[in-house]
Amino acid sequence: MMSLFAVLIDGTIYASWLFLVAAGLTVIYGVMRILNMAHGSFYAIGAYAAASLVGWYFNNGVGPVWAGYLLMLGCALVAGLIVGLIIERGLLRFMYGRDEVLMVIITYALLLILEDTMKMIWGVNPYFAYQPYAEMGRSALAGLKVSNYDLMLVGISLVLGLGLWLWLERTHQGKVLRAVIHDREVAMAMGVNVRRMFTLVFVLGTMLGTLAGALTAPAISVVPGMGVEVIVLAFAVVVIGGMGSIEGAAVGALLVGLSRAAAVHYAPEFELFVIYGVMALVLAVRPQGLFGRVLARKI
Amino acid sequence: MRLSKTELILLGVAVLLAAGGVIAPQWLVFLLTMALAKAMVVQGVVMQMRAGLVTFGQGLFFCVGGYAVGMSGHFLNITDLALLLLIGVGAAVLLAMLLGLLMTRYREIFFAMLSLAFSMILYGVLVKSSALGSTDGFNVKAWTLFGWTPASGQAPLALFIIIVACSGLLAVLLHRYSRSSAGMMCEAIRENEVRVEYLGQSPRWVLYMNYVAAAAVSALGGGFMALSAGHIDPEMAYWITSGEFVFIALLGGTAHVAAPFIAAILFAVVRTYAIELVPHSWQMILGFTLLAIIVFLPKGLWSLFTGQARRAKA
Amino acid sequence: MNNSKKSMLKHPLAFAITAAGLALSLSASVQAAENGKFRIGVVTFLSGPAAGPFGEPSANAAKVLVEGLNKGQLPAPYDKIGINGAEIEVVIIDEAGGAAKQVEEFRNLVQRQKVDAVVGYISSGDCLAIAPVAEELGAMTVFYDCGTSQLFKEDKTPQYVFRTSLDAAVDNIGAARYLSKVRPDAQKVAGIQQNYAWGQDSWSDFTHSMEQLMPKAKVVESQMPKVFQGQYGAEISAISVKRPDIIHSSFWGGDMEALVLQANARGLLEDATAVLTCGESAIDRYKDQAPNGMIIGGRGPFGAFAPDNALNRWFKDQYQTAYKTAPTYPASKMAQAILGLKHAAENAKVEPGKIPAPLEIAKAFKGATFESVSGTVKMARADGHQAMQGIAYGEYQYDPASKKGGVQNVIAFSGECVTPPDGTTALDWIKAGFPGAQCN
Amino acid sequence: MNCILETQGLCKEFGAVTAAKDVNVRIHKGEVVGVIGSNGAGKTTFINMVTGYLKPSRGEILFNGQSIIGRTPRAITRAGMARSFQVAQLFPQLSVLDNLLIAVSAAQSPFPSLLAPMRNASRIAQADAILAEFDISRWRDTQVTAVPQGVRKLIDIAMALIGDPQMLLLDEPTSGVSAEEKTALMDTVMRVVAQHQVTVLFVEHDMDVVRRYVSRILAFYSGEVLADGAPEAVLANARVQEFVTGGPNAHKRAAQ
Repeated sequence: MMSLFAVLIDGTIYASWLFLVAAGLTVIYGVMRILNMAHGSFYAIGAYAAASLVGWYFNNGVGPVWAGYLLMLGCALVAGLIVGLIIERGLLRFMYGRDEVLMVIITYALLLILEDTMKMIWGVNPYFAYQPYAEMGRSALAGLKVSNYDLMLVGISLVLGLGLWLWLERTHQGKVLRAVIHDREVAMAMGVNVRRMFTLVFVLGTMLGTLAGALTAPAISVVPGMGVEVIVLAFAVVVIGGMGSIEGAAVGALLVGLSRAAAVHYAPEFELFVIYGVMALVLAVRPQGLFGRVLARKI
Repeated sequence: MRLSKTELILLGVAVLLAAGGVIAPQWLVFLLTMALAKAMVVQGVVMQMRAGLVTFGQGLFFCVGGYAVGMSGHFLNITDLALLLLIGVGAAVLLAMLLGLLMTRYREIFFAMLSLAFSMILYGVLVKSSALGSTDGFNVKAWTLFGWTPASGQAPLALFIIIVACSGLLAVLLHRYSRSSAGMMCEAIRENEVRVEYLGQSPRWVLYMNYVAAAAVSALGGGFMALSAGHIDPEMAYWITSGEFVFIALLGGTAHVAAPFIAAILFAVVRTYAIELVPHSWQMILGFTLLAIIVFLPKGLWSLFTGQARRAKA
Repeated sequence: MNNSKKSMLKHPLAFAITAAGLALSLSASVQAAENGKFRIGVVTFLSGPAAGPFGEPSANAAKVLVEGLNKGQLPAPYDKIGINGAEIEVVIIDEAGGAAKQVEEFRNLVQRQKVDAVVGYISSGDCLAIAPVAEELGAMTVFYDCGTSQLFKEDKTPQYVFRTSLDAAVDNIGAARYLSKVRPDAQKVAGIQQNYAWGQDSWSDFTHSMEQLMPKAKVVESQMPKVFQGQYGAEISAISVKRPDIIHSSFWGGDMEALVLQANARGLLEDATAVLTCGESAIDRYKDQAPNGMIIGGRGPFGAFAPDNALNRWFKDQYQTAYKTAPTYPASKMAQAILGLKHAAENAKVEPGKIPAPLEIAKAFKGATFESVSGTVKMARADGHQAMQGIAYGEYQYDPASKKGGVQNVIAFSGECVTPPDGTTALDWIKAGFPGAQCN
Repeated sequence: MNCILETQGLCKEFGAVTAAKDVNVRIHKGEVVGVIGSNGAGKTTFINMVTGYLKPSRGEILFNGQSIIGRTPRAITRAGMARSFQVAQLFPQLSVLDNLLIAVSAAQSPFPSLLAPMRNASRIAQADAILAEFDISRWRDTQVTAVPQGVRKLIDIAMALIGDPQMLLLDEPTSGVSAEEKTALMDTVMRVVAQHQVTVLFVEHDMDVVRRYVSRILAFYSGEVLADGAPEAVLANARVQEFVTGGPNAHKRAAQ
């Protein structure tokens, strides 16, 4: 009973983290049809930016604790804004209209470049910025000790997911975006500035990636290569949910999170396969993912 | 069998290369052996690229080929090179025949992702197998050929000559394949799958054959890699390894059967010097090279030779 | 399309061959000059997650040490300039990319760069793959960190391959012995390991040792998350609900630091004592995020466990000056490997200033006893090719005033106490109840 | 029995939209049937169902007396029913000759050879022959992307004809072609088709074109067959004039 409860809690926490990581990936794919391999690097950049700045802030006792949290979020968003703009304006906009798979390879090249760029900026030594994680303390939920920071992640993830969904479904800009998703040519003909939409969405996706990294940074040690580890996981979540779908990413994250937690508690030896197993299973039954749409070709 | 001019040139190059191996320094012989083994896997990637499918999981068959060779030596005490390679290819073909039933249902990004998933599942299984050394892998036993055991120190050169011979033969076969009905049908599927269906041809059947053939070729590369490096580990199935194969495939382009070989050799040379000269940022160099190729030489290095780059721009 | 293009089109292969030939001749022409220096190829992780905790300290140690050696600044018996009077030149290579690539790079080092010796390798897979190649090429090779027990089981009659680091089984035998002294009444043991060869072997060695040394303790939970996962929420819960007294982990690098942070924040490390076999490598970074009393090891008498001798003082001092931080165990181990090499080369009985041949170095290295930053090292196992040293464990202690972490309650076990004798595998030796072990 | 294609109660719904409603059609051997109807009337859906691209919601399709429901397009093609497309479906990066050679090869065997070259003398002769028939031999070695729209439509039809089908469905053979070229193009198509003795059903918007070649007209409106019969009778039908042709002279007014 206890472990079933623990599975639910652990699964939810892990799922909310997965959703944070996958949200940016799925937003970018949904609108721009770019499966961004460099998304993991955005995550790492966010983590590095937060860890180095927050670490400096607390180690030198610069200011109050709450400001440290703001600093953490702020620097992630700024890093995302800068990186997203540079990449979209400086590289991707020259590539639009190319084959989807070629775009994957372009972002793979980006990944290689960003990995070494990060190494140049931050070196290979681990960064530690545990204060935001440690400061929040812990709660006991039915005898299970849970970090408050992790619970906060669940909240942030919910708010972000809901916000994204509302933005897409309820605002004018969201409607325009959906028009772009539905039919790029028609949207363009209707006077939508698709290029500007692309810039907006790419920067937003990048910022989601860096935000996920920044929020994770306090709980881990930020090391080179962390982005590469994350990207395949995020892919799996997005593919399971249906590429380009926010609801899909949320459901995919929950599915993966809960199955993984269940495996950890009941059958640790299968933990390594759970994610790919779920992915292969979902794809075999629903090739387009749980919330993916099938686009029949007109002839 | 009558050979065309291109095929004669391909075989001629192979003979020259093998002869060159005798006078070349040993490290270069080894580097070329590894590059040719990789080139075979890249051939598998290119075969599928010609059909419009990009695989981020060709490492799967590379790994299966390598492990089948290693395990046959380790557990069955088979040392004969030809038999080992045959087992490796056979294992990959069996697996591909099974997976192909599922894989041929998918296109584009879904194919890429699913191929990646299968490759990562194998990686996971191998990491779990402590009998196979988990992530450490295990050493592959020394090989013999039809009863002949190469003397100590001779094995690398002998293996080089064998792999060059196999590459030459493979190049001729793949050259023929690319011009055969099946090969052209792959291009037709890439261009317009619906039309192929309406010509009375099953695209899935063509892709299935192509998938299995590509797996066989890649497994051969994996087998050679195991024999030349003398060691195998699950890294062979890791997605980064597969990404490297896609990289080399793009570097060479799909226009000619020789392109992957040249690209693989070039890649090996560039990388070994990049690692030596800029050990901290060789990945970045690879990344920029890849971008430059996509932007300036979308059809790969081969277009430099044929002038297609300019035609593509005009 | 003009004519010249058309003629190119006709013979693309000819051009391809020319280009390939050009590339090859270029690469062949670049050869290392024989410059009378003692060239050492140093291979360690410069990229990837192992670079920070292991690779960089190791590479830094090599640089500091070689600089000191070339200036003849080291205390005796290493006060001779360079190696045997010849200046040392270092070629550093990234260990990332898998064993097959490392075999290729190793051949490049030996045959193209003409190094006189190779010192390196953290990954056990790399060591296993390199050993037969080193023997085949007759290249003097010193493994400085990898811990696989398989190494000299595969390479049965080693000639050119030496290992100055300890078998990983030693870490876990040592950990069990330490526990049996400081926590003899512990009942419930849990483990969390990275799911790959290192973690799997460590856990097997540890649990079998515990069966022998603390038969009353029972394993209540074993977790094997993916390496570099970073998030251990579910694993920590799964261990928590079993309420263990001891948590053993062979985690290293960022994974270990993340585990300590997360487990500590969730109170797990207050209820149970963690035993981290690689814990020393982050001793400067835990600060107050690790509980006092957490048991840490340094994979031998290295880093914080290194003895206070002249050599170690010099090394710590130089390292601290150059890199503003104390050397952790990977750094000490790199220094030990290079010192061992120097010792052997200078005892190979060739004229001063001359570089001895690999076979001569190997003969002198075999069974040698040399001084190192970690005290005296005996090449006493695997027919004189494997170092035997003791191991030490201690409890982490944070000093809030100086904001520095240290170790307390250090207990050292002699090499004879924790090292299996030749001719038996570590696991068999453990299962047999450590026959012939001489403990202090 | 000379009925080659028969549909019985064919229905197709896409969600709430009805694209075919109780379509009953009998086509006889040797007929040239024109299908007319405004956009969205269900003409292409009809062809897509008959050729196996879409599965009907209900109903039966008989080809030469045999049900072909649930068969794949390739099986139906192999059974002898070929089609062309509204937008020419070619292999754009390949040459015109290679496009046709692929069609020849596909027609010969469902299991393409792995090593024998596709370009052999007999296949090339066959491809050249059909190119000559359509009078487009001069485009033989050009890449499809460089070929004008009208020629592409002809290649599209040529590829369908290469397998010697018994029946040919042409989906708007003149769409995308300028008004002046339409007649010339249709003349060519119908001349070749006549030589091959194929039953033809074609979808067309231009009533002049339809009137000129067909022996019978099917008029579709909102998924239903509004009228079926001799051209004059169908075009004179009041409902056809109201819903399809938009009055007796509508097409002429539109042209002006």
